Amino acid sequence: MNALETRTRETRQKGRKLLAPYVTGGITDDWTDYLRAYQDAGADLIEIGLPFSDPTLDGPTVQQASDRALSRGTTVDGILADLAKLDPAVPLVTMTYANLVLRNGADSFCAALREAGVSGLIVPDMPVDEVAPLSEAAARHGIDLVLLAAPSTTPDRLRVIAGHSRGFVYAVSLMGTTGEKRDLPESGRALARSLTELTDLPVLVGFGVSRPDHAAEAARYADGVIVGSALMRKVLDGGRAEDLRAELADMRTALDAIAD
Amino acid sequence: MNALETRTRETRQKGRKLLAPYVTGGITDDWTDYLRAYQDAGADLIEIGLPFSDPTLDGPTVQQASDRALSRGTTVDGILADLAKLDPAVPLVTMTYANLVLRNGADSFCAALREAGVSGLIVPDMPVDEVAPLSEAAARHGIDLVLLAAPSTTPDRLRVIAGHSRGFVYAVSLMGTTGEKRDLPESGRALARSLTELTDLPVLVGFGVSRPDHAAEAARYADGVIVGSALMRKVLDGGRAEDLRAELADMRTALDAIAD
Amino acid sequence: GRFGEYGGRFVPESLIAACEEVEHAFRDAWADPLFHGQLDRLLAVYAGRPTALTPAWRLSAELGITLLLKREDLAHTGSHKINNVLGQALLAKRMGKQRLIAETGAGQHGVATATAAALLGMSATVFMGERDIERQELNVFRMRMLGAEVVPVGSGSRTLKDACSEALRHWVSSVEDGYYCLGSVMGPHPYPWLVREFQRVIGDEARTQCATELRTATPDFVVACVGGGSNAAGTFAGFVDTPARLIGVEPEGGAAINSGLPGILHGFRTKVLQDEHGQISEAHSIAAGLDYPGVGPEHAYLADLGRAEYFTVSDAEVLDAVRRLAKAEGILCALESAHAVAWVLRAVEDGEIPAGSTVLLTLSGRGDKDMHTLMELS
Amino acid sequence: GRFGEYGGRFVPESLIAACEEVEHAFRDAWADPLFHGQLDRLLAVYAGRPTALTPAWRLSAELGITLLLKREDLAHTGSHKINNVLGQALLAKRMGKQRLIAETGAGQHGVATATAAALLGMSATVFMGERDIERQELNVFRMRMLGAEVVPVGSGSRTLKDACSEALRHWVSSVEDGYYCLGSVMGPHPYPWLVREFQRVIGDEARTQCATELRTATPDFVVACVGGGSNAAGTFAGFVDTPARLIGVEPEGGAAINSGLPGILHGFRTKVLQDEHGQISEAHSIAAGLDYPGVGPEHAYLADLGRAEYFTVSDAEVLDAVRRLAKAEGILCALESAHAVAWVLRAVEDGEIPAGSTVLLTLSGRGDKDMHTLMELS
Repeated sequence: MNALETRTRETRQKGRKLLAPYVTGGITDDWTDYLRAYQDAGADLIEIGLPFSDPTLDGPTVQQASDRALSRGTTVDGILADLAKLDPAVPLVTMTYANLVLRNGADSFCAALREAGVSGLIVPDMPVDEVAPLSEAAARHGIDLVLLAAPSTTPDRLRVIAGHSRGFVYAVSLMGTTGEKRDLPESGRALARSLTELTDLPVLVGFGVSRPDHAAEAARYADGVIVGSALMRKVLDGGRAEDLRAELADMRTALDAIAD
Repeated sequence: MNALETRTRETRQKGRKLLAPYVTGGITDDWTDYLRAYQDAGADLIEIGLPFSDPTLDGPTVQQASDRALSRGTTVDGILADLAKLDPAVPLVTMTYANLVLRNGADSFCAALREAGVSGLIVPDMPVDEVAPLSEAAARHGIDLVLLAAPSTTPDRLRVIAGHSRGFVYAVSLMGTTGEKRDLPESGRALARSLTELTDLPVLVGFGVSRPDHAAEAARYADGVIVGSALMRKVLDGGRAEDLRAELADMRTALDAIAD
Repeated sequence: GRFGEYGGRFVPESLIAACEEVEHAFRDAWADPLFHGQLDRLLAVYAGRPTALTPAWRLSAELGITLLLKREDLAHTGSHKINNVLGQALLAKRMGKQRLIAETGAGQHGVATATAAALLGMSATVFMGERDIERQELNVFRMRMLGAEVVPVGSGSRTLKDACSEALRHWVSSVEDGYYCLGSVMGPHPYPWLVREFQRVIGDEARTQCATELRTATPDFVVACVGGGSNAAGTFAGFVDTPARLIGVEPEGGAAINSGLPGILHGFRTKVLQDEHGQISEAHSIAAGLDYPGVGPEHAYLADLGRAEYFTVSDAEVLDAVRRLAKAEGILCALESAHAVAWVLRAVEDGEIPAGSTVLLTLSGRGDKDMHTLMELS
Repeated sequence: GRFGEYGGRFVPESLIAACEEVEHAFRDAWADPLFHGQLDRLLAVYAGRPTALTPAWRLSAELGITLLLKREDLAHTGSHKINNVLGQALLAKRMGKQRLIAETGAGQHGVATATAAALLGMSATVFMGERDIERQELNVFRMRMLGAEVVPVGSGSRTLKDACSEALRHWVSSVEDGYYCLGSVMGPHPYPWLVREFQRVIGDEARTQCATELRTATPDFVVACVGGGSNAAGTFAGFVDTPARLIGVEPEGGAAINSGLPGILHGFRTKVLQDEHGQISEAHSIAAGLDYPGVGPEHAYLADLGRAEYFTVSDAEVLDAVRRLAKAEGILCALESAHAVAWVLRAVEDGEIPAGSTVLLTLSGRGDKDMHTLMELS
């Protein structure tokens, strides 16, 4: 059991709901300030997007964030170098697309992650059927490869995904792309419950968790939430680290209220 | 034998070469002044174009003249009314296209010509094969229907054309449309000679007779010439009746020099 | 060449020999199996014949009839014009001519002529009114890409009828090496007959295709648009000996049969749009290919006989028909062809076509060329 | 679905079920004679198949080879795209889907999809980059005339690759009633296989036609342009078991096989144009339909195997090829198809194609859509 999964299981053990905020790496010069702010606000792990030119599973907000980061000259190496300078109190999980992972081979990619202090990896366009070589490389370097499950995933596949995922299982709450939503999608509930029955891995709900009450609602049937677009919208609109901290702190409060 | 043919035969008889200038009817308000000028310059007959919207055998000069006349509101009736007011010393021959001739029937068309004092008619898009009904109508009203022969006309057809033509035979000097030429086309010579062998009708050469020396040259192998575009070019360029008289007088002189 | 009182050869004497040369060459070629073999092969391997006969499934269901579309829009260059030019170009070649002369309005016949010339290694001179050149610059460019010379015609109304006149004038001066490749069932004899014969492949194919597609073997109605009328003439030729009602559809603003008077234009006697003085009027329709003040003489004759019937539709009906056919069948037809569709739509509505009828409709061409016109109107 | 190391199904988990649904439906349909019957009838009576095989007589004589052109330009909508969309639309209908989702670059696949949707009474949503919408407004208008919804894509480079991404995103959120009608031999399994099967009609027909046209029965060379590569895949499929050399021709500025590196884009592993960091590059070619940074996985595989060879030609060679084909054969082909022509012209010159060779070349589409581009360049 690697750093990420150790932390997610321990946190659940304590009766605390997991809060996993997202930031696109390299979105600003001092983007790692957002990481510190997330940590201060009570994040249990932080998801860092490695921007890709063609993010097919992301909605407009994260697309825009990726484009902005890339147009600033952001590279994977640069982001990892920034991360390596930190000494975060929470596990870091990178999220990116398959082409960037395989560009120089899965093994060297995972080695670089490890080097930078990253302990988890999410690759949304690499479903469980295609994941074997990457899984092995990740395991070799102590990286937990988190797999995603969707409302359309069949029970048989859910079992396989739950069996192969490490760190936690990412329950995609809806049939769609990332992005803020007015209401928390209902389709996440059944998915999270099915997963909980199949595995003792923590299950985190993502996609469309946009407000504290969404987080609270999702936390009733899952072990935690991933919050991406709602935060990145603020970043794109010029929000400073302090603003993001406050935003996330509200989520933390809502989650803690549930756990009580 | 009608007025036109009587005159053409008599003129030839006298050893005089026939000079037949052309004017587009209705080209100006006082277009009949050109007729008087032609007469004064020594024309033996005058050809008057009844303008048609689609003059397929005419080159740019006569097309332009037709368009200008039509855009002034010129009609066949108007032209004939103008002619009826004259008392010309030479035969008048109208030239127009089949659609105008047949619009109200060949008979009424020929009757109207006669009424206006016209004695000849040329319809270039009505070849001998199609001409029978018009021939009869023309004969009925004392109009000489002049037929055209071309360099491409076969000997058999030449015989038929010569046999059916009245007034004179119109020898088209070239394969082409009406219009000024730098040199008199050579193809007219053989045609005129063939016609002369086939008929005792006067043979007039037209198309491309643009200058006094052309006229003189054509008159060496034919009984006379028809001059159209060269005159109409001057009219379009604003030439007054007096200018046209002078122009034509030079032709007359050249012709008379030959006849001497 | 003569259809009742219509047709004939009203050309300057200078062109008589040339017309006779074409007539003799065509009679000779049309009786020669080798010529048919050459032409049939070109039509098949080059032009894409036979063209499909498409049941208009959804429109048929909506209208309560069986509507079959003869798809000339699928022929090479995008319309039935190719049938005629391939025939004439082969004929010209057989006559030893090196150059094709043609008139064009919207540019379809010009493009087809340029195409046939390129294919057979001949040169092409295409006359086109200056106004049409402005309106159809794309087709002008296509002709030039194909190696043809496009000659602007600045006389008269600077449209198709003037281009016809200019082509005739040019032919007079170049009968030696030039062959006049006329675009429709018009002009002096033998053209109306010759072009119909080259276009009868439409009707002959459709006849055979209907025999397999329809229980009744032949349709109750055979419908085609009529400008000069070559696609209609070719279609009708396949069905003239059946009980089918033959329907030609003219544009309201260019309806020579419905609004014209007998007259003579461009070498033949027919019904012509003209004023009280006998001056030729311009035709006005949304379909440039139908903007001709005359009509093929055989159509005038068939109308007098009553063997074919001619109706008119308005520009508005035509636009509606284009849109309905596009949405119902996925076919963007030419504005010309849409005249036939428009009539069917109206005739079903007013009972002229009874429910359950079978209708063959020739789609003479595709609509790509008309997209700019349609865009401007929408 | 997997071609050596290429292909696969690299899509979000949310799309796995949808891909599997398509795969199962296709396996079922493709084994069903009734489905083949439906499709074959549509291809014949609607799309105009078989398309002609035209001997390029004059060009062959000039080049000293026998050049045969497979005329996809004569198919309905003007290119081979119709073969694929009719197959997929019938499949979608069989699956109970009411709506087709598609991406388009130059607009050809979009128009074909809109056409199939209209024909079968379905709706169509077509994603198109904002830059392409500006460049191809005529095709946008055609799609709308056919009743399709065209959705502008403003992200990324606002061209085809972004339209592909957006179509995938949209499909995720509409798998219930939406069917993703992919335009080339790309995308997640089963698409590369399924599209090739729907396009193999090109190769199968050509194989039969070559057998009657050539003494050698099969050609020495089989040539087609490659962007995504569907017309090439369909053509090659008919000749893969013959000794013919299979040649794919890429644009110099969009040569995924010649200049790309293995990578994953839009759901499959293939050769992709990308920078040193793995970010996808834009392709740049005069032919909008070849402006895609990836290539069908089977082509990447055939290239690795050496069973097919892939060459590049420059924009200048392509323009020259368009003009030469137009003037020699009277065929205005699409800029895409002209890539194949350009390679043949060069390969004869440099001896790659020996004198006396027989060459089959697929003309994937007609050039009407490119006239504006050509006009601006001349």
